[in-house]
Amino acid sequence: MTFHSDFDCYGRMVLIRRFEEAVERLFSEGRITGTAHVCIGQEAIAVGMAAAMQPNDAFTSTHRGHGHFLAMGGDPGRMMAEMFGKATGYAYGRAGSQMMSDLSLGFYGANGITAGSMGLACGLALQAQYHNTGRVVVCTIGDGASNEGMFHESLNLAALWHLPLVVVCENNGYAMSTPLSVGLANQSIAARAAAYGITGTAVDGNSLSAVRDAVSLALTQARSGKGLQLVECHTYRLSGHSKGDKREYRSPAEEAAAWENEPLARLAAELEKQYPDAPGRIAQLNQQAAETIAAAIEFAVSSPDPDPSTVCDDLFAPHLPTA
Amino acid sequence: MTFHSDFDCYGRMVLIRRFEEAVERLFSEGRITGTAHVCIGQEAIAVGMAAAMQPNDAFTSTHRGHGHFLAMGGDPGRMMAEMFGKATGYAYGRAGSQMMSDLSLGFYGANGITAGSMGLACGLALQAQYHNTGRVVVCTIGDGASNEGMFHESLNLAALWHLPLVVVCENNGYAMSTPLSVGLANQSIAARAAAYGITGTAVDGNSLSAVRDAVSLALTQARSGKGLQLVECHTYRLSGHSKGDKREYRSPAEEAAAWENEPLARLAAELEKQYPDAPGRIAQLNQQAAETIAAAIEFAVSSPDPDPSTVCDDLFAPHLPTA
Amino acid sequence: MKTFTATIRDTLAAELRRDPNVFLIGEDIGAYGGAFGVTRGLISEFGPNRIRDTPISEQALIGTAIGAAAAGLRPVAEIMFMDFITLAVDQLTNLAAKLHYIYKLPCPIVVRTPAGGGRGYGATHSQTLERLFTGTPGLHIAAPSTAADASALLQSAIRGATPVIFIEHKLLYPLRWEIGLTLPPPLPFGHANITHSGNNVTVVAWSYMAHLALTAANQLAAEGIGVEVVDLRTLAPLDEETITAAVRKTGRLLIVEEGPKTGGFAGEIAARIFETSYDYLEAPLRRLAGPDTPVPASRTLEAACIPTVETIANAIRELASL
Amino acid sequence: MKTFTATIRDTLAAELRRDPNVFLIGEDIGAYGGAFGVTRGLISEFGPNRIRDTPISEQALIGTAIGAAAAGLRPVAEIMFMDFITLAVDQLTNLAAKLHYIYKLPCPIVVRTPAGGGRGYGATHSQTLERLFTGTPGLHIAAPSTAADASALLQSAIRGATPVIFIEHKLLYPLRWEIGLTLPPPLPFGHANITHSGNNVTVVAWSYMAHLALTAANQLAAEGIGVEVVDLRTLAPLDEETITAAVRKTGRLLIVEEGPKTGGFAGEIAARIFETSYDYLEAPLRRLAGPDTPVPASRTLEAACIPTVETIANAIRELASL
Ligand SMILES: Cc1ncc(C[n+]2csc(CCOP(=O)(O)OP(=O)(O)O)c2C)c(N)n1
Ligand SMILES: Cc1ncc(C[n+]2csc(CCOP(=O)(O)OP(=O)(O)O)c2C)c(N)n1
Ligand SMILES: [Mg+2]
Ligand SMILES: [Mg+2]
Repeated sequence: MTFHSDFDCYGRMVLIRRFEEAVERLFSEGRITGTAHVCIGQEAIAVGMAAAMQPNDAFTSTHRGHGHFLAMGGDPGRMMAEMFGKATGYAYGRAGSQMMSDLSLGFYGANGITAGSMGLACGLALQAQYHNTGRVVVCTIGDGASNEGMFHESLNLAALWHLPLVVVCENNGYAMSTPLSVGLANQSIAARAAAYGITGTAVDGNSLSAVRDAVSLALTQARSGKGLQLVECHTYRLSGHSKGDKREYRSPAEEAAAWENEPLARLAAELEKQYPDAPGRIAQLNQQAAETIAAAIEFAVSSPDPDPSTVCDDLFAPHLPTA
Repeated sequence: MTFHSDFDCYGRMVLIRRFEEAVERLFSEGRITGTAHVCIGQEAIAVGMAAAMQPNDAFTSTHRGHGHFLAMGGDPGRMMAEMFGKATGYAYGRAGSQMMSDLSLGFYGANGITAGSMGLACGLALQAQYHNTGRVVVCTIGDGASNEGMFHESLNLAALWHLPLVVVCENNGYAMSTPLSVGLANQSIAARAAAYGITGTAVDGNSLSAVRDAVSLALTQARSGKGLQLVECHTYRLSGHSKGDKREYRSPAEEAAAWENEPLARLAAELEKQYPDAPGRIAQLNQQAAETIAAAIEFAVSSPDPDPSTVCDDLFAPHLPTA
Repeated sequence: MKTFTATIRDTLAAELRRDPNVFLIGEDIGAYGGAFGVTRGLISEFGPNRIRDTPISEQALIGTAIGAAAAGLRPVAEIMFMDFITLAVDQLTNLAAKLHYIYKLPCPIVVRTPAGGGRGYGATHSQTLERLFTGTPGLHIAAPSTAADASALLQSAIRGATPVIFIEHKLLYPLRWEIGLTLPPPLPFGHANITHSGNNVTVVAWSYMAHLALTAANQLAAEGIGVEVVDLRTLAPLDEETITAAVRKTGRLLIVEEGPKTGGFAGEIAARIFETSYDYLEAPLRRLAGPDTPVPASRTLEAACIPTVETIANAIRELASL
Repeated sequence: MKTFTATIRDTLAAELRRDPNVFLIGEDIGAYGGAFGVTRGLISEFGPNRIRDTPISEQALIGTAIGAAAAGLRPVAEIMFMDFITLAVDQLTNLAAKLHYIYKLPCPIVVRTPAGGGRGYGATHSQTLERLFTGTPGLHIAAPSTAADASALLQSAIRGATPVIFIEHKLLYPLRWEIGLTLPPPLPFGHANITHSGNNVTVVAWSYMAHLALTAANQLAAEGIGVEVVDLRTLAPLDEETITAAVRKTGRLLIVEEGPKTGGFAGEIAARIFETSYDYLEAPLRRLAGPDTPVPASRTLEAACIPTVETIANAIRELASL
C-alpha cells in the first residue's frame, strides 16, 4: 500500500497497535483460540518497511506477522475473521494467525516455522532476477530465527547469486524467553553479514524514519543489482511471546524502560513537534483505528463458520497454463 | 597416536599417500567397489592435527576420512578390509569407506553426510565440559560443508557454550566440482568465525608445521576454557572427488601447479635441508609404507566375507549400566 | 490426581536426581519451562548446566544430544512441537538410528515432543508425525496415553541405550490421573496394554487416540458391544503378539490413528494382521484416521480432521454389525 | 536403445527448450553433470542461469525452488542422493505440501533424487526413503521403473502445479530400453501399469523392484505360474483401482518393497486391499521387503538386505502354492 505522509504511517501503526490489543483481549476473553503472536512495540518496523517498498515488491513474514500484513495493506476484517476461524477469513479459517497471506498485496505469507520463509524469499527473488522484473523481496525474520541453519544457507545463496533480496531482522531482544545473550554467540546480527561478503546495517527499529530510510536504501541497492542486503532493526517485544507467556524471564523494570521508548508515542511526539495540527490529526487517526478494529471484530463475529465438508478441498493446485 | 619427530609425521603422511594410491588403484581394477574419497595432497592436515592432539582427545571426520583415521592411529589392514567389505574390517563391512570409526583411538568416525558430524562433535565436547575431563574435540569439515545449515547452528552453539571444540576446515578449493567462488559468498572460512564472536585462523594446510602449530594453539586455548576455535587450512585436493570424477571443471595446468606444492615432497625437502641423514630415513619410511600397504591389502584379500546372517545384529545397543 | 504434564515433570526431576549424567536440552525449557510448561521449575533445582536452553537450532540441538549420548551422557531433548522435528530428520535418520549398527556407539537420547491437533494451532503446529520415524530401523518410539505409562516409559527411555522418540499428545497434558506418591516403575518398551476387555471388536490405538478409544469402549459397553482396546504404548518395538491375540479373540479390528490415513502407521499394523491372522478375521479390517489433508486452524475445520469418541464409537458399531 | 540416464537427460533438455520458465537447481549439476551424470552436458546448451549449481545447502536449495515455483517458475531440483532429502523434510512437509492448501500458491517443483542400494555405497547413500513422504498430504510421488515411464512422468511433473518427489533408482540408470526418436507423451500421475499378465499371483511393486518383479514374472511363466505385475509408477496419487482389479483377478497378492519392511509403503497398500478386497483374497497377502536394518556397505551384507529376482520368484512360488 502507499503511504503519502508520516500521518499515513502513524495511522497504520496505530491500527496495528489496536489490532494487536484486540487480539490479546479476545484471547483473554476466550473469544478466539489457537495461538497468536502480537507485535506491540514493533509497529515502526512493519510500517517503515512497507513505506519503503514499491507496489510490485514482495514480502515474506514470520509467526509474528499481523503488523506486517496490515502494513502491506491487509484487510483487518478478513484478518480478524481468520483469527476467529471464519469462512470470510483470508484462508477460510485454514491459516489462523500464523499462515495468512494475500498475493494480490505481494504478501507471501506468515510462516509458523522459524526462518521457514527464507528459502521462499530467495526463490521469489530468483524469479524477479530471472525475468528481470525489477521486483525486490523483503524477508523479515526475528533475532532467534538467525540461529537456524536456514538463515545461513539462504544468506550465503542469496549473496552468491546477488538476489534482489532485503532481509530485515526484527531484533526484539528475545526469542520466546531466550534473550540474545543466550541465543547468539555474537549479539550483532548485522555483523553476521560479513560472513557472506556483504555489509549489514543496524538501525533504531523504534524510529519509523530510521527504518524507512535504511530499508529504502537497501531496496535501492538490491534493485540496482547489488544483491542481498541485511538490515537489523533494534526494538523490543512489549507483550509476551504469545498468550501463555508469563514473562518471568525478564523484569518489570526492563519492560517499563522499554515502554518509554515505544514507537507509536515516539512518532506522535515527533509529529507534534513538526506539525501544529498534529494533535487533532492524531486523535482522529486513533479514533479511526478504534472504529476500524471494532468493525473488523463485528465482521468476524457475524461471519459464518467454514463448511467442514470443504476440509479436503484445494490440496492440489489446479493445472497451470504452460508455455 | 604419538608422533615423536617430524620423521614420524612423514612416515604417517607417506603411509596415507600410499594407502590412498592403493585405494585408487584397487578401484580402477574393480577389486573394491562402492565409493571412496581419497585425500591425496591433504596429508599434512591429517597428521598435523593428530600430532597436535593429546591421547584422550576426540576426533570427528568427514566423507574424506582415511587420512584422518590413519593419522589417529587407524590400522591400515582393518581399514583396507573394511574397504573390501570383509568381516575383519573395522565395522565388519557395514561401514565401508565413509563411516569407519575406532573409539579406542578417540576416532568417532567418518560421516557420509556433509557437515553431519558437527553436532556429534559439539555433543562430545559438551560431555568433556560437563565432566571436566580435559578432553578437546577436533571436528574436521570441508569448505563445502561450511555452507550447510549445520555449520552455522553448531558453531553458534559451541561458541555460546564455550565448548572445548576445535573446528578444522580443510579448504581444498572444491566441494566436488564446485569451486569456492561458486559455493561461498565470502571465500574466507576463517572470516565466518566473527559471526560467532570468535577469531578464525587461516594457515597453509600443506605445511605440516603450520597446521600443527595452529591446531596446537587452538587446542591449548580450547583446553584452557576459551571455547570454540576455528582453523582454516588451505590445501588442494589433488585427486578427483571420488572415483567417477573426470575433473573437467578444472584445468590440468591448475592441477600441475598444485602438485608443485604438495605436502609430502615439501616435508621431505624440509627434512633434507635440516637433517643430513634425511634421504636415507625417508627412503626407509617410503619403503615401510609400501610394505605396510601391501600387507594391508594382503590381509584384506585373505580375510573372510561377513556372514550375511549377521546383517540384523547390533541394531540396538545392549543395555548400559546406569547410575 | 496429577496431570500428565506434572507426571512427566516429576519423572524428569526424579531421573535428574538419580543420575548426574541425565540432562535436558531444548528451546525455552529453562526459565520458561517449555511451550507446554512440562519443565517448569526444573531449572531452579538443577541449574542451567543440566536444563540447557539452546538457540533455535533443531539440527544442532539434536546433533549435540547424540554426541553427548555417544560419550556417555543421557540427554533428554525437547523439540517444542513435533512439527519442527522435520528439521532434525537427518540427524535422527542418518546418525542416531545408525550409531550403534555402524559405529558401535550407544545412543541413549530421548527426544520428547508434543504432537497432535485439537488446539487450533494450525497446519504447522498440529501434526502427528510418527510416520517420519516408524520406518526407520534403529529408533524406538513411545506414544503413551496415560500419565502412569508416560512416566514408566520415560524412565525406561532415559535409562536405555537406544534413541527414543517420545511423543506427548498436547491434549493429554492437562488431563489428570490417580498417580501414587511414588512414580510407577520403569516399563520396558514393546508391551501393549489391554485397557478395556471385550469380545466383539478390537481397537488398536496409541497416544491420545487410545484415550478416546477407551472412552468409546466404556460407552459401548452400555450398549452391549464388547470392545477390546489395545493401547500400543510403544510403536517401536511393536507388540505384535498382544495385537494378534486381541484380533484373534474378537475377529474384528479397528485401528485408530490421528494423522492422515494414507501412509500412516495403521497401514503397518493392518499389513501385519493380514500376514499373521488372515484366517481369524470375520469382517474386513477398518482404519479410522484423519483425511489426507493438512490440519487447518479453524476449530470447525480442525474437528473434521481428527477422530473423536463419536466417530470411533460409530466405526466400532459398524464393524460389530458386519 | 537408450539408458534411463540419457532418457531423463533428454527429457530435461526437451522441457528446458519448451518452456523458458523451467530451470534446474542442485549440487554439482552443471559442469559435473550430477553425481550420476544425469544432467551432463546440459549446461553447455542452457548456461548457468538455467542449470544452477548451488552450495551444499539442501534446505535453501529446496526452499528456493519452492519460492521460485510460487512466483511462476518451474524448478527441477536435484537432491544428489535421496538420503540427503532428510535435510529438506521441513521445507517439503511444512511449506511445499501446504502451499496451495493454506496459501493458495501453486508449487510446481520437481525434486529428482537417486535412491536405493545395490552399489555398495553404505548406510547413508543407499536408502529408499519414499516413506518419509507417502504420509504427507499435498505431495505427489513418482517412482518409475522404465525409461519411457520416467520420461512421461517427468514431463507431467514439470508441467503440473504440484510438488513432486521424483525417485530415480540408481540401478536403473545404466539400463537400456528401446525409446523412439521422439520422447513419449506426458503420462498423468495415478496410473499404474500392468507390465505382465497372469492369473495366479499379483505382484505390486515400484521403481527398481517393479523391474525385478517383471523379470521374475517372465521366469515364472516358463514354470506355468501366471504373474500379474502391477508397476505403480506413482505412489501418490495411488492407482487403487488397478491394484484392486489385479488382486481380485488372481486372489493372491505379493507386495515388493526395497526398504525395511516395517513402516514402508507396502503396509499402506496391504491395508487398502484389506479394506476393499478382503473377500477376494484366497491366501494371506505377503510383503517382501528389506530387513529392519540400515543398508551395510559390504556387497555380501547389502545383498542380504534387498529383494532379488530370486527372492521375489520364491515368494511368488510360495504364494501360488498356498
Ligand atoms: C523451527 C521452529 N522452531 C521453534 C519454533 C517455536 N517458536 C516460535 S516463535 C519462536 C521464537 C522466535 O524468536 P524470534 O525469531 O526472535 O522472533 P520473535 O518471536 O522475537 O518475533 C520460537 C522458538 C518454531 N515455530 N519453529
Ligand atoms: C548432506 C550432503 N549433501 C551432499 C553430499 C554429497 N557430497 C559428498 S562430499 C561433497 C563435497 C564436500 O565438499 P567439501 O566439504 O569441500 O569436502 P571435500 O570433498 O572437498 O573434502 C558432496 C557435495 C553429502 N554427502 N551429504
Ligand atoms: Mg525475537
Ligand atoms: Mg572441499
